[in-house]
Amino acid sequence: MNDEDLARAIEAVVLVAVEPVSPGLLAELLEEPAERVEAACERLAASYGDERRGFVLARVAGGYRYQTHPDLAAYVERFANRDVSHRLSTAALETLAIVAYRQPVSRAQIAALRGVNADGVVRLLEQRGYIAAVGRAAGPGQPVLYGTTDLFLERLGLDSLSQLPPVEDFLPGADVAAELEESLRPPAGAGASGDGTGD
Amino acid sequence: MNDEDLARAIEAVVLVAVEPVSPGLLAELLEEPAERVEAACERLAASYGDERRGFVLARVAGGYRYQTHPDLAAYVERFANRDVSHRLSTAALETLAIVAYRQPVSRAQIAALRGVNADGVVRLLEQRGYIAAVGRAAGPGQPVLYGTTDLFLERLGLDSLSQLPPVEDFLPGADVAAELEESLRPPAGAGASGDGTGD
Amino acid sequence: MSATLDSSAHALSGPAPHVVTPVFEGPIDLLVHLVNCHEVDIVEVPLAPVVEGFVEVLREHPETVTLEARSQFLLMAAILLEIKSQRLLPGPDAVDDEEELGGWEERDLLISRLLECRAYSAVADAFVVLSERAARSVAREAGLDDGFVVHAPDLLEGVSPDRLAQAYRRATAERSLPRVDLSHVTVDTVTVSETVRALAASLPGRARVSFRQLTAHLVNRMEVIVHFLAVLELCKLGKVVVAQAERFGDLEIEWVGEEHPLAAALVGADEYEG
Repeated sequence: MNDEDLARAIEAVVLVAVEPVSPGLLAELLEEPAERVEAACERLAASYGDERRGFVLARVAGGYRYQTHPDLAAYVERFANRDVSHRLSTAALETLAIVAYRQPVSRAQIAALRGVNADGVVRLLEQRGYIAAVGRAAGPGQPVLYGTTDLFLERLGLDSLSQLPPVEDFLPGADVAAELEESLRPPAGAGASGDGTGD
Repeated sequence: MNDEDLARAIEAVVLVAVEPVSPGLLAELLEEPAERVEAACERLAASYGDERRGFVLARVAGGYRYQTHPDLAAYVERFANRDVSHRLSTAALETLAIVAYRQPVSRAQIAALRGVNADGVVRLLEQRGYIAAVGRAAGPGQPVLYGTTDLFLERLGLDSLSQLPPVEDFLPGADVAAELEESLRPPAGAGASGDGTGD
Repeated sequence: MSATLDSSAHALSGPAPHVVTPVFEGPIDLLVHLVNCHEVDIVEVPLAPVVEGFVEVLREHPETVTLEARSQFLLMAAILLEIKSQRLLPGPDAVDDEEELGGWEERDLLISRLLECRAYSAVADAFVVLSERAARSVAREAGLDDGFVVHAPDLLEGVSPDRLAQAYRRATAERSLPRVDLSHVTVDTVTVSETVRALAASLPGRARVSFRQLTAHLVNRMEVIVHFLAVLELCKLGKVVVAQAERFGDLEIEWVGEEHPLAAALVGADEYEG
């Protein structure tokens, strides 16, 4: 692999990584000596500095990762706080309630229950520390499962989840949305077509 | 803000975003006109291309986000060990196509078009987050109407629905239309063959 | 079907395909209009060049042709096909316009549906290609750097456990969907499956009824077509027998299914051949 290809591959892998990527892991992936990889990372980091990029390739906890340049912190903070409001929206509260009562629960399950995509709300609740990923579901896609956090309990003044007020859980399973929809329809044949031919 | 600062700020914000950042949001955060922001994004994207970066600034689902360069997929896949098992069935894909081009559309309309009950497939697509309920039709029964989601656009790598391939590219040719016409003619009309559908 | 069968649907929002045939040269919507007014004899118009012109214009002006216009194109091609096949059928020469329209609409629906289905099935393949290509480019998901605090006030302030329980009941009990303005979209207000169910509830125990009687109260054409398809479906399921004394004559419909309308109503209603 030539230097350019090596640098590109490092950029790609580090970009998608959530945790810092160690030179050792990069070396293994790219089948190159760790020293060469590390040198390439350092060159990349230096070039981002020279080019005055908005991001840096930082060496953190024994690995490399992309971070925002410190002098752009104000914008990043503004972005992170962009939807700060003083109260949870109805949608967010309902989503939190679903997570609280049905945990562990996936985003798709929340979306199915609420009838709308819940990703943004889930992320908001996660960023605020009220819910957290608690595992992954088995099966295709292995979706992340969410549960509530200690902070959530604390803010609600509860010692444990068992203190949540009981609710009648009349909607079992993952087919909730479909069932609900069905139940909201007029009974079959009861003039649903509005044709009034019968009777 | 000069061009360089604008580009740096965009780089920083898009780097920390977990979903595509619209030019509108960037404009708001950076207090610059959306047109200027968009132009800066396009310049950035082009420069990454010129510099043969391992990542791209992609325009997807109405916003910008960092993605790995497609030709580095092999390394990224090895690293991320991504699950490719969630491929959709032909039935699901065809249903997705119908929803994409006919949205908002009800399950009954999908079923009528596909000629088979579509409930299971619609539920699957909804659970995967590719389609979502977008409202209800007026009239009896008030069936739920479905549309595609941003996730659908993201998975197809499209910026907006207008980038869907034109459906006419997939229209059957004249021969098929003539064939259909032929096949739908009742046998009783055999006397009227030689009608000159061709030539 | 999203396009209505009203003449208003024939007005195109994009460039109309230009068709050249021995007896007619001009936009396809004009051709449909003229055929409908009997100004041009459809029998004299070869359909292959019409369809070719149709597809060609769509290919040449993909950027200016809206999705709506495309479905209208489909519809018009189907209409022409259907009118022609109707005209070619042996039958009484003097068929009044009303009945002729009634005759081709049902099959128009079928043909346009078939054309559409084939297109969507090909689109599905294209989706696979697109998504495979897109999957080669992986998005960053790392999110916010460590050290950035979201300076949010406590959003749970004032939220009691009881309020949370209420929110849960609300979220699970009434699934309120946002209403969208659909005035720009033609939506089947009555679906075939609903109509099948309604007919399965109302027809048993009733004497033979004519299609005309059955649909006399209906105001819009689409509803009549939906009823026709529902009758066809019940016929296919063996629940009704349909008799027609003469071509273009009224349909006589008789329930021959079991006398348990609910059981019939449970029959999947959308399984007629596509």
